Amino acid sequence: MKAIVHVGLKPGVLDPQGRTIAGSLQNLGFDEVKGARQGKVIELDIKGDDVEAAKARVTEMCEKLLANTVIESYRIEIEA
Amino acid sequence: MKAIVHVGLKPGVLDPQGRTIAGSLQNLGFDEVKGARQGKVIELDIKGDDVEAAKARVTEMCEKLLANTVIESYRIEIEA
Amino acid sequence: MSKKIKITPEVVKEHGLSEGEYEIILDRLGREPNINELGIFSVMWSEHCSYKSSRRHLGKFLTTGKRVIQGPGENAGVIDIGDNHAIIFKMESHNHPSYIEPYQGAATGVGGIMRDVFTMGARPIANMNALRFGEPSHPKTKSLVAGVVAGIGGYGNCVGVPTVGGETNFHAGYNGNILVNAMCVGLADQDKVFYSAAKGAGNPVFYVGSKTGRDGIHGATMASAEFDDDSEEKRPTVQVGDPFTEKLLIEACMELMATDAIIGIQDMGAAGLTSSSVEMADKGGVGIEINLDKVPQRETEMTPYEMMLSESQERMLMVLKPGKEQLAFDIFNKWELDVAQIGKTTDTGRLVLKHKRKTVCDIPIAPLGDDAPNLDRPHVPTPQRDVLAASDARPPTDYNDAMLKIMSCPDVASKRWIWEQYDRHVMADTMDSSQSGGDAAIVRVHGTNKAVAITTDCTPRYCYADPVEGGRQVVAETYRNLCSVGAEPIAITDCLNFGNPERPEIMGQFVGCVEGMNEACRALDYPVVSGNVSLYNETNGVAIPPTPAVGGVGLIDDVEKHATLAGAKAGDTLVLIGKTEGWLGSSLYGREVLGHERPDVALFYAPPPVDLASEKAAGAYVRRLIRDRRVTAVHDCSDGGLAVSAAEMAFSSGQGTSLKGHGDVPLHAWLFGEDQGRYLLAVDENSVNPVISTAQSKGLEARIVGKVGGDNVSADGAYDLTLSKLKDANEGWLPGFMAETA
Amino acid sequence: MRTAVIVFPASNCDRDAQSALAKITGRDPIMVWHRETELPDVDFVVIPGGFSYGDYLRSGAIAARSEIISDLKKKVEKGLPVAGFCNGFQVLTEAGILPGALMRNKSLKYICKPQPLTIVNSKSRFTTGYNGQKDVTFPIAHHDGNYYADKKTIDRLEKNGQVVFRYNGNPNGSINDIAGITNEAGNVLGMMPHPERAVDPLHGGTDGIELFKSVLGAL
Ligand SMILES: Nc1ncnc2c1ncn2[C@@H]1O[C@H](COP(=O)(O)OP(=O)(O)O)[C@@H](O)[C@H]1O
Ligand SMILES: [Mg+2]
Repeated sequence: MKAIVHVGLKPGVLDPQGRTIAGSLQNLGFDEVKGARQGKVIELDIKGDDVEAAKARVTEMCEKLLANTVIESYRIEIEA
Repeated sequence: MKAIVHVGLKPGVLDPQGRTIAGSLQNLGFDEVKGARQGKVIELDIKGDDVEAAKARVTEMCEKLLANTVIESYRIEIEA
Repeated sequence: MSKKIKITPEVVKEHGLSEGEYEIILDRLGREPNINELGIFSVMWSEHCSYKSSRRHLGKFLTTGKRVIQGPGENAGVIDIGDNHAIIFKMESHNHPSYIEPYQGAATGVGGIMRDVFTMGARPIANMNALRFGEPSHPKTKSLVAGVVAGIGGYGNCVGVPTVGGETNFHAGYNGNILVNAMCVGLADQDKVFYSAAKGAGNPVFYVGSKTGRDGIHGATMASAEFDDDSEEKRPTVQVGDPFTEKLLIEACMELMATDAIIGIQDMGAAGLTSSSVEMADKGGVGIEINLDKVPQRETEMTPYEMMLSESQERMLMVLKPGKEQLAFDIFNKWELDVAQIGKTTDTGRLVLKHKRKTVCDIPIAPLGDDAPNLDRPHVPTPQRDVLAASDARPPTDYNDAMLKIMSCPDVASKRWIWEQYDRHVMADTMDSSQSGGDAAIVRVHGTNKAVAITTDCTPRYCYADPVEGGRQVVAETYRNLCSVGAEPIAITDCLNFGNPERPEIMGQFVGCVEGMNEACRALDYPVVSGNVSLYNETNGVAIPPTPAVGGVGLIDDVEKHATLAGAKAGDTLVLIGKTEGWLGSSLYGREVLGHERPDVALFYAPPPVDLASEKAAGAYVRRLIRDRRVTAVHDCSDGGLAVSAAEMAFSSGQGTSLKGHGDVPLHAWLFGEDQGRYLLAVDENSVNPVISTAQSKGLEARIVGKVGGDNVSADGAYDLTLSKLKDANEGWLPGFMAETA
Repeated sequence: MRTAVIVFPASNCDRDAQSALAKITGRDPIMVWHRETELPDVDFVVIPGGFSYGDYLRSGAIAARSEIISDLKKKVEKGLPVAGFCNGFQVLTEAGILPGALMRNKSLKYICKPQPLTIVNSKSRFTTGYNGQKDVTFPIAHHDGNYYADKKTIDRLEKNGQVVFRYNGNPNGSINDIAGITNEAGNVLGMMPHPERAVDPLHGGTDGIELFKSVLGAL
């Protein structure tokens, strides 16, 4: 099974990377860019085939390690 | 409009971050984890509403800046 | 938000204001404050901004001296190092944020202290960090270490300022409340030092740097309130640091400072726009009017309350000379930073805020400072501890084991794992850093032959056992560390970390430490020029050990003439300056080998006394020896005594050391006793006699205690270990700990 | 001898490079701000280390897209000697002037220490001055120094003698312990270690001096 975890900064948290990327795209002539945010995706290969169980476990992984819940939020997708 | 750019390492390129994440998860007792890969997502706010045009421009952004095609591949989603 | 919130007693209480304090506000305003005004009073009168528990005690410090240009009261202290050069420095805590989010908490701590320094016109040239973590076995310790260290490196490395040294302790007393103290040292021209006073009415007020978001609102009050287990759940928004913007801000400010445009400048630290605008106006004796619609904002719909209390990072406030507006716009635009003229100074003495064409705050500025509470909190002294006679402390059953244990205990073990994550060399002037295990870092004044030496120290277990003696010792140890590298000690900064001052025994620790520190400063002619107080460092009623961290700065006139530990050569004689009685009370030997601090034992003895007069004489003598190139290596004796000192000299020089000659002092006490005021010197054979006789002629004790050379670290009749085995034990602990899986 | 250092926002080893070049040539290098469109007429260009644009997105990525780099590319083709240290190496790979990429260190940690290196190619125009000396120590200080290129590229680099420096004790996971490479023509050097921090006995040693003397002397 594959679990895809999307981790992004919570709304309102400063995203210096996103801001710098947007600025750089504008400098390169992409004037249509109004803003950018950067997040990460972690793709996990997981043994087993119980989607619900996997979801619960991956949630635990997010809380324990994958996301820094003080400033980040996460979203999990499971691909069976 | 929103463009979501997924950037990941090409297959075959060693991913030190992914490997460490998998190792740490296993150490934390998540034995079901067989492997992990880390990629990034860049979300762009874009002026205009022509999806096709946007796709072409965002592709150009990827080639010019957002991805390093020596090691990375990318995928673009446009949300109108 | 502004009008609708009713100011109930609950709202007042939530803002951390007492009934009495609120009465004063009502009196000074002659009416009820609105929520913005209440918020402003609340942060200005918080412990963090007003120093209400500590102010009267700090006022006793020696703060002047022949090299002091600016003492406490500005963003950082300024000292004169000659040739129109000034060194500007300060230390500050970021304890609570680092416990909640170690990476960002530590990173923004580094960013904040650098702003305090460059806001005064100094280019930061060195950073230091003093860290205290819980015991290694505590489940949070490892991730806190990893996060804090990565955060300090992540910020400092990116800005391109070398992190040249620091200290790291582990103790159960910090399990629920780690300490992250960061120090920054900057270099300026004396005629280009900038202050925060906003003198003169009608001058433009400029905002530069990052946009304002809703970051860390109430951060200042958070840093002033005790933790409970809930704080982790509440998860106040921690700020994210942006070192890239900080770097641009430094360069842009330096560029503007090279012109004559600036009247006053201040970074926006705790309590952001509020404290910066109020302090600048207050110092300048003017009023200030701000149009909040002009404040660059990252979020939509921000209220005046949020804008005034936001602690978004990487922002500065400045008052310019009229007519210089365009110049400022041009420079900050060039560096792609946000810049806005948000208001002007006035002659009303009031802080007036406009938002969407309405006046949302109109209060007199003077009471914010003048009427800030200045408490005389009850304090009781720490009870005197018994003195532990050397003969009452047992020798180790096995000296080799004892030595290995001490050299690998968390406080003594090498911190390489930490400092290898810091860029120590950027800017081309680091002459010595953590890398050599030296007593103080040495950073050259760019383009000259002069250098500054920098150290941070504190021995919390001494301060716990006896705050006054501990306070003396902290200052004396920094003095000694500076002398050890050949620097003339000039001045200190401090970061006073304590528990809840509302408890008389904690307040007693604070008062005691300050008293001891002050005594040492006066005796050593070594003033305090800046500092920071961090109180309420406790969790569930358990306070941290009293931790008055001190950062000392000294001057080396000729950088060719400095000493390190590394210079010891085979065949050198080891000479010990200072008197050895074998003081084992509050020693590492007591803690690590005899288990004194174990909860079931809980024995606390008086710490070693500091003789300030001989401290001064010994320091002067050692400096002279270094200047005259009479010594090849110098190391002071601190934690773990002579044995640890000699071992560390061996590690750094790659030469074995052997100790011998304990005389009347019991062997174990001679080796591990922590008598103060001592220096271990490696001296070329031909210089031994003059070095000893001159010392004696100055009334200093000086004895031959051993030799340099060979492959072993040994002490006659005690331990004998190969250098490599001992070094592995010393180097191995931290990486081993960090690699262990949970 | 005229030299230049290209400065990007947060190129923070610009002063390191400036001091080293001034010391070796006896003349201050020209500091070129990234917004300039043309390089001055100089004999040697250094792209310094640091964290251009905060290392945001990827180290060196944003700097590599600046106009001054377009001009640099043209002059590189004409044979201008260029060296990129640390972030400068990252910029050169991101700009496609040198092959491969620099990824996060295998330990995921930033690492700063004196690093022993082996000079693999003593005949490059950056190493002739070492007169066959093989071992040198330069400071390293980086987070993203893990050199990667596909197998074909690596084979080609090795075959052409483009691998100039190898780590003696791999600190970051680089393929084949590669620490520094040149382009095919040999006029562009990229390396993670900092020779510019090894030109002063009181600072980081003096092993870097010959590197500068080699490239400047060959002119
Ligand atoms: N957090 C840290 N950051 C940088 N260097 C550190 C840190 N902790 C310890 N060190 C370095 O390790 C060495 C030994 O530290 P310490 O035992 O506290 O020295 P001393 O007792 O002589 O002041 C010093 O060179 C110091 O700078
Ligand atoms: Mg010391």
